[in-house]
Amino acid sequence: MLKKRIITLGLLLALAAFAGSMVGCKAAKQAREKGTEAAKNIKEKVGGEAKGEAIKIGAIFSVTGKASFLGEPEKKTVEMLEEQINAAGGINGSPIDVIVYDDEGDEAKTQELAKKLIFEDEVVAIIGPSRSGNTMAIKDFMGQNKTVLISAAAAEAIVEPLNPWVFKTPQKDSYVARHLLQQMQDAGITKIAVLYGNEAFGQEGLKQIKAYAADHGVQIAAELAYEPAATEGDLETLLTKVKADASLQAAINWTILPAQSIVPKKMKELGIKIPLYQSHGFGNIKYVEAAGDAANGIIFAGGRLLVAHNLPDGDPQKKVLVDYKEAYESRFAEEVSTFGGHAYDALWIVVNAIKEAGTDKAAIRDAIENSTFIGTGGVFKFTPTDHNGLGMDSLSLLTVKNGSFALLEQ
Amino acid sequence: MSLLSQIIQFTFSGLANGGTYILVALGLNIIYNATGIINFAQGEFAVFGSFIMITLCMAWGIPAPVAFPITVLALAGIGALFHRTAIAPLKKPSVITMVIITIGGSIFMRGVAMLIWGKYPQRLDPFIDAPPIRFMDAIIKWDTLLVLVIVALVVAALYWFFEKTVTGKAMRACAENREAALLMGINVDRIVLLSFALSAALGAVAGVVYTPGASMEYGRGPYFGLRGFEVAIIGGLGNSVGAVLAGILIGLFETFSAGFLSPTYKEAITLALLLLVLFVKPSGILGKAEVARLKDF
Amino acid sequence: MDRFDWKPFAVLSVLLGYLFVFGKLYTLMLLTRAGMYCIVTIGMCLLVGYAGQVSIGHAAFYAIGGYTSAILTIRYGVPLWGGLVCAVALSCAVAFLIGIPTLRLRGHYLAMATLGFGVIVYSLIHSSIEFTGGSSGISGAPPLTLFGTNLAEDGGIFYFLFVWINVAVFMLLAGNIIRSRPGRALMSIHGNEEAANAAGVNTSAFKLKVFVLSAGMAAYAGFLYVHYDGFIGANSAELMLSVIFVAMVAVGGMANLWGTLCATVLLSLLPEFLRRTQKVKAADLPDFIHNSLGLSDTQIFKLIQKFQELDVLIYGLIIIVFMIFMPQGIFTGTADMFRTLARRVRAVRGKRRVSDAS
Amino acid sequence: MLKVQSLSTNYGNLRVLHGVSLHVSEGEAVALIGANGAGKSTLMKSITGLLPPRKGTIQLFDENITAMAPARVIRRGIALVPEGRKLFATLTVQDNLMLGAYHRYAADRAQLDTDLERIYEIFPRLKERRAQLAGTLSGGEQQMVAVGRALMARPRLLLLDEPSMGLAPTIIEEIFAVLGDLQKQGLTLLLVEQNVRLAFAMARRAYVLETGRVALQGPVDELMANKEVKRAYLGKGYKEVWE
Repeated sequence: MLKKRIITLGLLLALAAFAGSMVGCKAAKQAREKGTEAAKNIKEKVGGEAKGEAIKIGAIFSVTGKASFLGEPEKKTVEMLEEQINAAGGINGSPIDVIVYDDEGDEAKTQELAKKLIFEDEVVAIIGPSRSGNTMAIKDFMGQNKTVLISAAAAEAIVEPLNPWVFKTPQKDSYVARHLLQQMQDAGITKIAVLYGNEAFGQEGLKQIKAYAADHGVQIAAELAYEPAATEGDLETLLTKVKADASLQAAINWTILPAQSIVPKKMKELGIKIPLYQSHGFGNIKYVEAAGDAANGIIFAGGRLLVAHNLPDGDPQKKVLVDYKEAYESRFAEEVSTFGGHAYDALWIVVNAIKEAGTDKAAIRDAIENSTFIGTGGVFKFTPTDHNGLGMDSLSLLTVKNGSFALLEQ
Repeated sequence: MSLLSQIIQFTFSGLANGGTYILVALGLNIIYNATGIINFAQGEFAVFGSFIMITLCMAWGIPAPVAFPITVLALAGIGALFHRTAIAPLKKPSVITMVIITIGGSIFMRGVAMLIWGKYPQRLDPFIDAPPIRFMDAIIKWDTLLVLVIVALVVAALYWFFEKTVTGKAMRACAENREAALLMGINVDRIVLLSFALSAALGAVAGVVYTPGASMEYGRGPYFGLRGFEVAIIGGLGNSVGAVLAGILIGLFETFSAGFLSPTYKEAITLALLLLVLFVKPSGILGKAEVARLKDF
Repeated sequence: MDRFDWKPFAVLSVLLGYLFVFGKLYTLMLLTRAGMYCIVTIGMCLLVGYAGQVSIGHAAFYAIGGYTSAILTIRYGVPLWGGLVCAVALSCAVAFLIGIPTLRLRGHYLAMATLGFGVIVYSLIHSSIEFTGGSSGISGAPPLTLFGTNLAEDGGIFYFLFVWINVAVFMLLAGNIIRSRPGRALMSIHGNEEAANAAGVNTSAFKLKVFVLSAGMAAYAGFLYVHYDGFIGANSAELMLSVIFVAMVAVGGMANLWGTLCATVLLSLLPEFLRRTQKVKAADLPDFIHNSLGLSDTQIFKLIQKFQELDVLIYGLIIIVFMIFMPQGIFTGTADMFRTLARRVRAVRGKRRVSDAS
Repeated sequence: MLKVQSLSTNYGNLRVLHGVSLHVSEGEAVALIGANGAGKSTLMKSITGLLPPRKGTIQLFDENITAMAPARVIRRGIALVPEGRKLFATLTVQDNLMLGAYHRYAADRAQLDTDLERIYEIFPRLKERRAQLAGTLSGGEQQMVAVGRALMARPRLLLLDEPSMGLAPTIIEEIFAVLGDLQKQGLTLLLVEQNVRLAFAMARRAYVLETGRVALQGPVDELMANKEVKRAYLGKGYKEVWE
């Protein structure tokens, strides 16, 4: 009897606790809102002049995990920029504090980190993530919580359909696809094989190539996917299929995986003579090094950062590109990659917007939507309907000559 | 390129992959035979082997024939260390505990590999730098042939070890019945240590034969591990001859299904084969029914 | 063991109430995710801890639940509760079909089979681009609404409450299952299958039931997940997540529901704790470090970078350390540790007394 | 030969043996009887080093072998036929027997084949089954392998833990006949048996173990006459069955 009564009492207590907490919550929430309002008031009164109070900007990159070759240069770039900006007096006198988190390439982690940045660190805007999949995981969330996100990932889906709060700095996949297809058309190539990594980047790339191939009179004879963990043998198998079809005139390999280096090597080994095109994912000299001789002659479309010194002096981007490249390379003793450039652009766009509009989130968003910026990825011209702001001309056709990047001579 | 030369090409790719899988599976078998443990960190041994070889050959410029034994010895040491630090301290491990702890070990080793060798893939020059053999339209690398020879030698050596030497038999006895093995005067602890060292050394061989002309990155371990499990189980856990057959089978099945069916669903198809074997004949393709009954499935 | 123990529930309620009122929003968000994992691991605890059946593939059921509901609600306009029913039903059906042959296996073979199943599901989700969105996942799932309130709004404080009430309900349910006659049979499976069979208990039917139940719970958690942030990606089916689920049960002490609950919360918060160590920057270091080490800024930066990547390593280490030093789980383990400590202190004191006397 | 003095052993946190003392002289056959859980098997494990004792000493001749590792104990000439036989089920009969001589394999290799032949002479049935997997044998044959395996160690003292358990009477007879012969040839035996009739038929002296303590000891004839022993271990219908 006593036992039963105790149980009932316990359950009742639990219920009461829940009910009480419900009520308490509302009160707490109100208090919280009041608190933030008060803080806001103080901020407004003091204005941007409050020296010493850092402006917090969040950053999420895949510093470790499968996509770490994206996140690592991004993180380094951002930390380098932070120091540079603060050394030059910050934004209107306030230093910036860039809080960089590592999502390890994992979507669930990205979600947690976005929450942490918005609710715990109370940042004014977020740059990153490095990967398209991770960006998609927080796209809706950023809109719901009305905070600007400037992604460093390439997929078209990030800005189409448009989310008013989400921007991206890398050139659109479709531009890359169209550049490559145009070059093929010029070279008289009509039948190709598409190899792609079976991850977000490769899957999106395939989509774009398929969408524009017909416009350029190119027929896709084979779609060949490989897993992120693909071995040499797996790729050899795929390329054997390429080799088996004598009517193929070229192959596109679209991925950010190490396969970018293995595919050219295997093609050389197997004696496949058709030209190889790769995506903008190839914009890291380490892939060229890993591919050795076989990398020479690969055609790909990419930002001009990789060939900064070879640009004509009249090029509007040249100064930005050379400065960034030299600063990065002297500091980290490694060659610059386009990925770091995407983060460079993202951070500067946010910083410029804050300079202009202050730290109000909506004001930052509006400022970005009406800004132009000469960055590493090209000349950005944002509008309320174009959240990428780059045109086809932001990309150049590049190739590899004697183990280093060069502009493709048409 | 004719169908026949495609088949030849696929066969050699498949055999080269299969050779690596066999070595990983044999490593798994050795530890299983000595302790009844499935080592989920086996794939990491291959990764470590490969990276150490790369460092020795590429960074320090040591010739491959010298670097190879050094790598194998180094991994034997790492295997022994792994046993001493992660496995030996356990007093009465259950299967679940062992599964989890070796998984923990593999995560740990992955972290260490990332810390030491970084995140970018690294490459190793081919062992035999000669023009490949052209046979019909197929290209056969000398390294592929070398892999096959090494695998054959290793398998023969292991067969001899477990069937003909008393140490090999003692190792099997330890897995069967630890207490009885102790009563025979077998130093079970030392035998188990030996099995981990041997197994890690085999993992090193797997990693080394996989890498030339290819590349290695720190996250490859689970891939090796998974393929190793498939081969070990399809061949019958603990059965070396079975592992060899299953390795060849899986290697070929994998390339042919990628080549002629769908490369996208290759992973799913190969694993479905594993499940089928587990459900229908858990003792493996070569497992004798009577042996199966004596083991705990 | 046999009687209903209300005390932990009371502690839980008070704790939740306190957090709900005074907890920081971000903490609540983290705990919401942890609560979802708890729902998975409670089911896993019944399966692994009490029925003694290892599964390294439960993330698959979690993902099946999430994807089913996401696809149905987004593409076909199915109402939320319809998504829920289909998600759980599909997951249970898959578990039933896969469970019949799988649960005949034991030990490592069972581990392998479930692992294989998990990787197959991952690879299917990952490669069926048209159907599941491939690597980009599916976004835009409608948020969970209850009595006309959007639970995910305002950072999701009500979602936190809802998830944790669910956790409490599942704890009650699991507790009842353990105390019931079938539950005692369940434990006998872990102990001695032959004996249980001899006593007229149909062990394989029980194992299957528990397997299906745990799969259903995982699917339910997946459902809660997808309607929280509106997104699900292939990573939710990844091997690593399955491994983490098993690790949570193991760290909790296998057959210990409350231990599992604690371990789940701790392990899901672990990356967060590790992240706190990440904010070190080269410039923050005092000058004497620069001087005494004789390193350039760049070199120091590189060094720090290395150490910030330690968290993978630490996660592995924690699992190993727990398994070695606290194989009985976090609860019993800590208690034992204190007991040993107390004994040692007493022994030392005793010795001192002896030496004092002499 | 073997002298055990006030031995206490724990099983986990549970104390199973409470100060057991016994001795075995060279060439003797001594029986150890007692109910289930009395600590007989624990005592065997303590002597062979599988379960190191907490207190007390074990002496073999003049050497202290307390808590010595099993591998060293067997080198000093003590072999155990464990309870439940504990064969290496997936190894062949011959491999099982050979492993019995593991500790002297390196030193004594030339001698091993002769020893093996001797075992096959003692148990001719094993010779027929030498290539068969040990786990596939019948219970009786397995017990023969277990005894043969222990003999391959060339022990001076053979410990037997429940050798008759679960075997058919004819097989028991066969095995005990062999043990009797061995004892006559000078092998010292310490025999744990539930089947007290068998044990008393073989041994000259016996110890009765009760809840971890030696309750009774003495020559077999004396114990046979003891009412307690009769009631507890020989059963009610003892007289009728035996005589």
